[in-house]
Amino acid sequence: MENQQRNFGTWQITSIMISSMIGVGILTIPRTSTMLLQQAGWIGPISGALIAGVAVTAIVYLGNQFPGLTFVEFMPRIFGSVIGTMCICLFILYQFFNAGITARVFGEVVVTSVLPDTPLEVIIVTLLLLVLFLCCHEIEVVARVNELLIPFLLLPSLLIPLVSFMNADWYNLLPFHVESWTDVVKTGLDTYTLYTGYELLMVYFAFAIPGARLGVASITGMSFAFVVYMISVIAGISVFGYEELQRLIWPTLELVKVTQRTGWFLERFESAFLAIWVASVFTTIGNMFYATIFSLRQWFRKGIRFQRISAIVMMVPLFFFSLIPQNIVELYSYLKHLTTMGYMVTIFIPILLAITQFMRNKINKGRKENIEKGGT
Amino acid sequence: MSQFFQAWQKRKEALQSKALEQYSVESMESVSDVTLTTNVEENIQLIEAQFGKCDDLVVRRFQTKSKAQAAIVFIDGMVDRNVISDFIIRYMTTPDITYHDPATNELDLTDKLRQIVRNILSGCAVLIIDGCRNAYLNNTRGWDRRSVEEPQTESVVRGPRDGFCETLCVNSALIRFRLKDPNLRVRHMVVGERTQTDIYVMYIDGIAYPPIVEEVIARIESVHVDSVLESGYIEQMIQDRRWSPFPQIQNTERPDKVVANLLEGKVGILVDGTPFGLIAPAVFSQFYQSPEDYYERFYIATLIRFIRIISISIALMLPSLYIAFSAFHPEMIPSRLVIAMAAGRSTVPFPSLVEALFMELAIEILREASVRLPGPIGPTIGIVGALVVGEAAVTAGLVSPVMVIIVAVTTIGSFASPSYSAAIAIRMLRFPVMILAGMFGLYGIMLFLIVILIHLSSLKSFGVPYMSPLSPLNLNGMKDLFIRVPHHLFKTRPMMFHVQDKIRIREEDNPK
Amino acid sequence: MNRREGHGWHQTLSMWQQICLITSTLIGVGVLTLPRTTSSKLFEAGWIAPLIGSAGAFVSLWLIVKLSKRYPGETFIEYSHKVWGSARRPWVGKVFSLPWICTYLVYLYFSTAVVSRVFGEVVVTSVLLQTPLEVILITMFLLVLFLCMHEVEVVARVNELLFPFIILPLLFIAIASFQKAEFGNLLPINHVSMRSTAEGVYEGIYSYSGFEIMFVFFAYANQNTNKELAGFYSLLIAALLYMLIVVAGISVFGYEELQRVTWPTLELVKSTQVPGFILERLESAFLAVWVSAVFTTVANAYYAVVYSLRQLFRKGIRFQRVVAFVLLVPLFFFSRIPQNITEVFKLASLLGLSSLVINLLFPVVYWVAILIRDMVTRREGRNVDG
Amino acid sequence: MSMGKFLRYFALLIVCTSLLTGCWDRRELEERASVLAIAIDQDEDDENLYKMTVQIPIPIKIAGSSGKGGGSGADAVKIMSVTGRTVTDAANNLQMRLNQRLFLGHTRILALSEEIARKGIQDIMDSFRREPQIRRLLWPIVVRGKASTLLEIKPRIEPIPVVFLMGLIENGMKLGRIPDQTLGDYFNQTSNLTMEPFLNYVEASKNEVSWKGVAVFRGHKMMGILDHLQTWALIQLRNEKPGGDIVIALPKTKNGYVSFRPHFAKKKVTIQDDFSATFHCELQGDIVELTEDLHIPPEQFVTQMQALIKKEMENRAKKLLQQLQKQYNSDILKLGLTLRAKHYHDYWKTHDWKKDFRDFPIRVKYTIKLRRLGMEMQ
Repeated sequence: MENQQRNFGTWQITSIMISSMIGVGILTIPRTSTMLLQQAGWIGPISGALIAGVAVTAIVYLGNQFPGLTFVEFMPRIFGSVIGTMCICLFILYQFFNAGITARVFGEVVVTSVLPDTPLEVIIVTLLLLVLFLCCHEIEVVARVNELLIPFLLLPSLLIPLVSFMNADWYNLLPFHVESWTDVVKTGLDTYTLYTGYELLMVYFAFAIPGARLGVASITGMSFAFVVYMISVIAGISVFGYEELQRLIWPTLELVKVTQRTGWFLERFESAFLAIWVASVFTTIGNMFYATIFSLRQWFRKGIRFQRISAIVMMVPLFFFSLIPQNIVELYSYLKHLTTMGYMVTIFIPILLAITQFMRNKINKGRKENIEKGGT
Repeated sequence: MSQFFQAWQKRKEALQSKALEQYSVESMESVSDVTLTTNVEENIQLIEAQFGKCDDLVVRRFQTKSKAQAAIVFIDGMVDRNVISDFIIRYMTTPDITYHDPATNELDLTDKLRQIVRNILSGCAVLIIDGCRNAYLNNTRGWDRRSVEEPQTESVVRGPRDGFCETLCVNSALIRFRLKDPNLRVRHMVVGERTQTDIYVMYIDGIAYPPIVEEVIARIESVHVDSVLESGYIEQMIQDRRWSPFPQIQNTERPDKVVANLLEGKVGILVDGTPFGLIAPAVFSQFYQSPEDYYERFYIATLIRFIRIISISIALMLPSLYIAFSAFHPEMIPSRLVIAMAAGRSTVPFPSLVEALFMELAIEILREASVRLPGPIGPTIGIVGALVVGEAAVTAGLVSPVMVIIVAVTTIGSFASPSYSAAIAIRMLRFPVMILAGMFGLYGIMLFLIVILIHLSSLKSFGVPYMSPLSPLNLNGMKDLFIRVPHHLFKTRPMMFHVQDKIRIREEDNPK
Repeated sequence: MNRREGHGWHQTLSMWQQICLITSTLIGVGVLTLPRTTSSKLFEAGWIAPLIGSAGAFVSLWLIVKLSKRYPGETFIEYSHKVWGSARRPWVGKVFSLPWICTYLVYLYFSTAVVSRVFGEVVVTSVLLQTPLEVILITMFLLVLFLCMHEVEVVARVNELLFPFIILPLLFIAIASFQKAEFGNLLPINHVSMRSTAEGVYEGIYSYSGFEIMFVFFAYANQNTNKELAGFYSLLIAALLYMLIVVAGISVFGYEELQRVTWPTLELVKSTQVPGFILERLESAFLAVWVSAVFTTVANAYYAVVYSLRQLFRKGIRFQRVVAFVLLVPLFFFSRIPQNITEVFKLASLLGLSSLVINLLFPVVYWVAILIRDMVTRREGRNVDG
Repeated sequence: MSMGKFLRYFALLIVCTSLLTGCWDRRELEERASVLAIAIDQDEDDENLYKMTVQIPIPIKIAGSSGKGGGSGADAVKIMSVTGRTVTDAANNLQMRLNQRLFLGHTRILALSEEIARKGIQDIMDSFRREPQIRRLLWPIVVRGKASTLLEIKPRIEPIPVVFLMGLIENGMKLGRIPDQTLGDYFNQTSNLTMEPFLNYVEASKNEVSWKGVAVFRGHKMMGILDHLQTWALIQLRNEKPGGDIVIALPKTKNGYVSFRPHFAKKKVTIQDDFSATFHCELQGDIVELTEDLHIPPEQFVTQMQALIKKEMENRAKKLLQQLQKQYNSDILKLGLTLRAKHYHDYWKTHDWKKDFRDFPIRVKYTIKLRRLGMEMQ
């Protein structure tokens, strides 16, 4: 295997994290977080962030413990080869399905709102071809692409809610009280899916420059995503009110629609927003699929050619998988199943890994101390 | 009919060549082939007799260190006076200098009068010393020459900025400067009985195909004409088909282009007194290829080539297509457009053929006029003329608005060809196509295209088919025909010129 | 005037040039009617005809190639008297070869007349309605005359250059018309008898003749090229193109409608519209481009005639030019003999029959003659030895 | 080699051609009276005469031409009517009234009155078959009442009525609501032994024209019409075009409706061994309207709606088949083509499709794939 250089800077790690997290989820988050919590829906992102935070901490810990190793490499070391292999399989499958679903959701958005007569397949295929093109390159290219696309991602996602505050009715956010805390937890578990994508760091941390501050990078990344989600939810609630939000299929897109300013050249920005949003969706899918392919490559210890061929080969099932849900309702039920699988992959496994590793360290240290003691 | 034509032509040519022979005999005979005597004054008289009463012939008499009578003869303005006074006269007169010969960089001795006269005419100073039978021929050439400037007709955005000037030795130096190859051969020839014009035939030994080189030299040798004022004389005398509208020898102002072509196995011809060099053999691709294609990256170069090809086709065919569509096949134009076009044409009193001819003629006149007009006014008049005439013609109902667009696009299209003389051929052929389109519509256009195609495929330039590498098909040459492949793929030279050393990039020299 | 050609060698025909020559001679006016003629007897399965026809043509072409390989660098005219004559009495060969050569030349001569007449009819009935037929014929002949002024290598190069103009429009039509295709029209394929298959192939035979010019042109083929392969490729290209056109015609129109249209391929152009293209109704453009295909067919055949005459009389290029000019006058009148379109088509199918005779009979008879000669000489040789 | 060859023979070419005084077919744009549309009616007075009406644009009146402005768009076209025994006869009579030569290369619409269509139009179509100027892509249309009314509309959106009409049909075609029935298709379908033709059917009022469905033919004779709902079912089953929105009353509600917009249609025809045909048609589309909230979970909503639409479409198809088979006995579904293609020996040879189509058992099965619900969550 070629020697991968470890050259991801802190900011590159941050941008990979941000762009993997912010994807199609932002289009629905005002609705999902207000479903149970109603006007206090903005608590959703907070509780989601808390849940995700635990897992991120675990991943950062692992990253520090195994510098220069991806999870494909360190998993067997912790769990042993049998369970490790199972976990790797699970991880790869999850990323794979997630990429397919994300592509499909984006296709749905485009077809519903902007290009109603274009076949869905065409949109998905073009998006996947873009991803394929990315997958033909080395991993450092992924980092650079993410870094360059960050402004395309942050600007609209911050600008749109902020501009729409003009139409905000702040009373929609009141009264400030929480009905039941179980709802908070439930919403947290729902909104936490918006933060998924951080698990990719288990792959990408391995390429951080020695001495890069992983903790800082992940905290920055988390907080960026958190701020974006928070603002979107607040904007959604304050502009529409939570009752109306329940009826909107893509609330954030609707936010764009109500944002109209006189004196601008253009009106109705949703097409432009979606066009720019391609960048964000592309990075999300691209990172996921790249992680899938790259993990495979590492697993089989092959070179870049293997990666290219397998990217092409995997693209085909991915495309058909993304077409499986018959309609939008089914799509959301699939998404829900995937989330369940996500708990396993993105929370359970990292935490378990970290704990095991921690324990091992403890034991090792203890043993070492014992040996030292024994020596004296 | 054809018999008659041929007989007529033959007689005409015979007459011409006889006249030419006479000329050459006269000018050769006029300088009597005598040798010099040992007497200075006699010799001076001999020389002066050759020139007749010629006021720019300077004869400076002086005494050498050894007290011998001497004279120096030269033509005013063609020599470097400093060289004569400092290095000939001072060297010969100052007793301190022990050196006996003039200190010029090129020195020759002769007693042949004819040679002396020829050398005087080409800027030498001839030193005659009493008692010496031989005269010194000193190279003191040094007239005012134009400095090397940017070429006017073939400017590029990226690429060297120097172009040929009127002086042969400078031009050949410009080539040598780029091509430091000892195998570069330069053959000197003199053509023109009266002008005695120097010509360099250049080729790279070991690349150029010897029969082609020999053919070029043989053809130049067979040129008997009294004067060669520009390389166009040579070009038209030695090309394969003198009646063809297509240039079969390429001309250029750019030394880099000459060098590139020499490296492809072609032969360069430089003529004294003109900044235009010739390249033979030439093929059709000269119409749209520019040296810049090789300097820019190949995507851009290829794209630009396609644009040039399109613009050449536009320049050739657009007006005739307009005529064909509007007068013969209006069903081909979309219905909505045809109504608008009919509306535009409803006031025009002429058929579209006349309309097109009229506008094309107007544009040609404008173009010719703007070339003649003094520098800064030229373009202005061109633009004003085009705008005002076009607008006025439409308003007056003389031409339809579509026609104005067509003429404008055609004119611009004809300028996109990097070779001026090739573009002229296209401009010229446009008119017969228009006439045929006016007779038969698209059928007529196709008839004429086939005629041109037959003619093109019958053309050969020094044995190389004009349409190669397209016909005969040569896949190796296709790399540089429409697309320009990246340089690293030009592993061999184009085969159609029968190059000797085929390899351009040696694999073993380029470790990966 | 007497300028040397430079280091001019006469270039021999490359393989690609041979392919271009054969293919562009094959593809001519026949294509315009091919979907109708082939489907008249074969109905839905009309597209089989070009395949079978070309396979038959290949057998004949293969024999021609073998002939030319036996007498390398010699044309039909040159080797004929060697085939028929004996070494002792050369006049025998000359006399006996004359009928064969004459038949061949007369056939080619008339085929040029008919092809140009058919093309004239197409142009006059569909695009240039007011223009007299004579004008179309004359312009076409003048073009041919102009080509006949040149040497053989120019003919090859012209064919090479015009090749894309012949292939591309056909491909374009076939592909563009598939958007209107109803593939159900192509089925069923298995309900015609062998007899009607043969008839169907015969109906379109006119479209696969033309390669007989290679009796002459193979003499100039580069000796290092594989002539059989050139013949195979060119017939393959032609067969595939024909098949494509027939398939397009049948699938767009259905065989019933095909029987009713005079120029089905032209109607194909008419019934397709290229979305997003500036121009509509491309049939005039198609016919204009098609001039080149017809031109190559007519010119190659006529050139073969003129060139053969030049060889027969052992004269130079000047003779060829004069003959080309002189022969055009009767050609013009011959092409005007058919009084109406039905007669033209009748004549065309007659020509198809004679092409069948020429293409199959000539090579076979020649080979039989050669084999007999060989046997005789071998026996004589043995006798001498004995 | 002779030098002057090129010039000499080129000169010869030019001289000869110009001596032959060329330009027979040269006729400038403004010298052609471009007929944009032709309407053919029965003459009111004489049963045996046809009345032909043509629409010719007046270029100088077209707005935007040479910047002069078109004035009122109302008289941008000239409409002329003539009578004649045949179409060519009428065209002859028309030529006598025109200063320029008639040019049919731009004829886009051929309007036929219903009266004529019912009598049979074989004689009319013959001249259109022979004339090379006529495009195969022009649209023949059957008009309710007088065909000339179609040319006399004043749509105001476009200065030239035919351009408006073309836009109407083209747009309908693109949306997949109006079948693209060109003259060439009509020719093919009349020649073809397995199918029957149909043409678009419109109704023109004073200023407007509206598409009403298609006129079904048997041979060259019009048998009757299909309304727009049936036509949409027809083009779903025949052309795989989606047709228009489907509005269905919601069961168990007072006045609730649901609207379904098909985006893509796919069909497959299978012939069973007992010689009955089944059309499988798959429609993909979105819910675009739901006037009354059903208060059921989305999954259930989707399945319910799919079943509802399926039932509705199958009903419509059944009605369509009923009409085509029993009433008109005209196979415009291209079913005969499939039969001939796939069952030539065992069915086609032994049956006379023109008669047997009436009783051929045909079933239609729809599959509805509801994809999206619009910007609303439900």
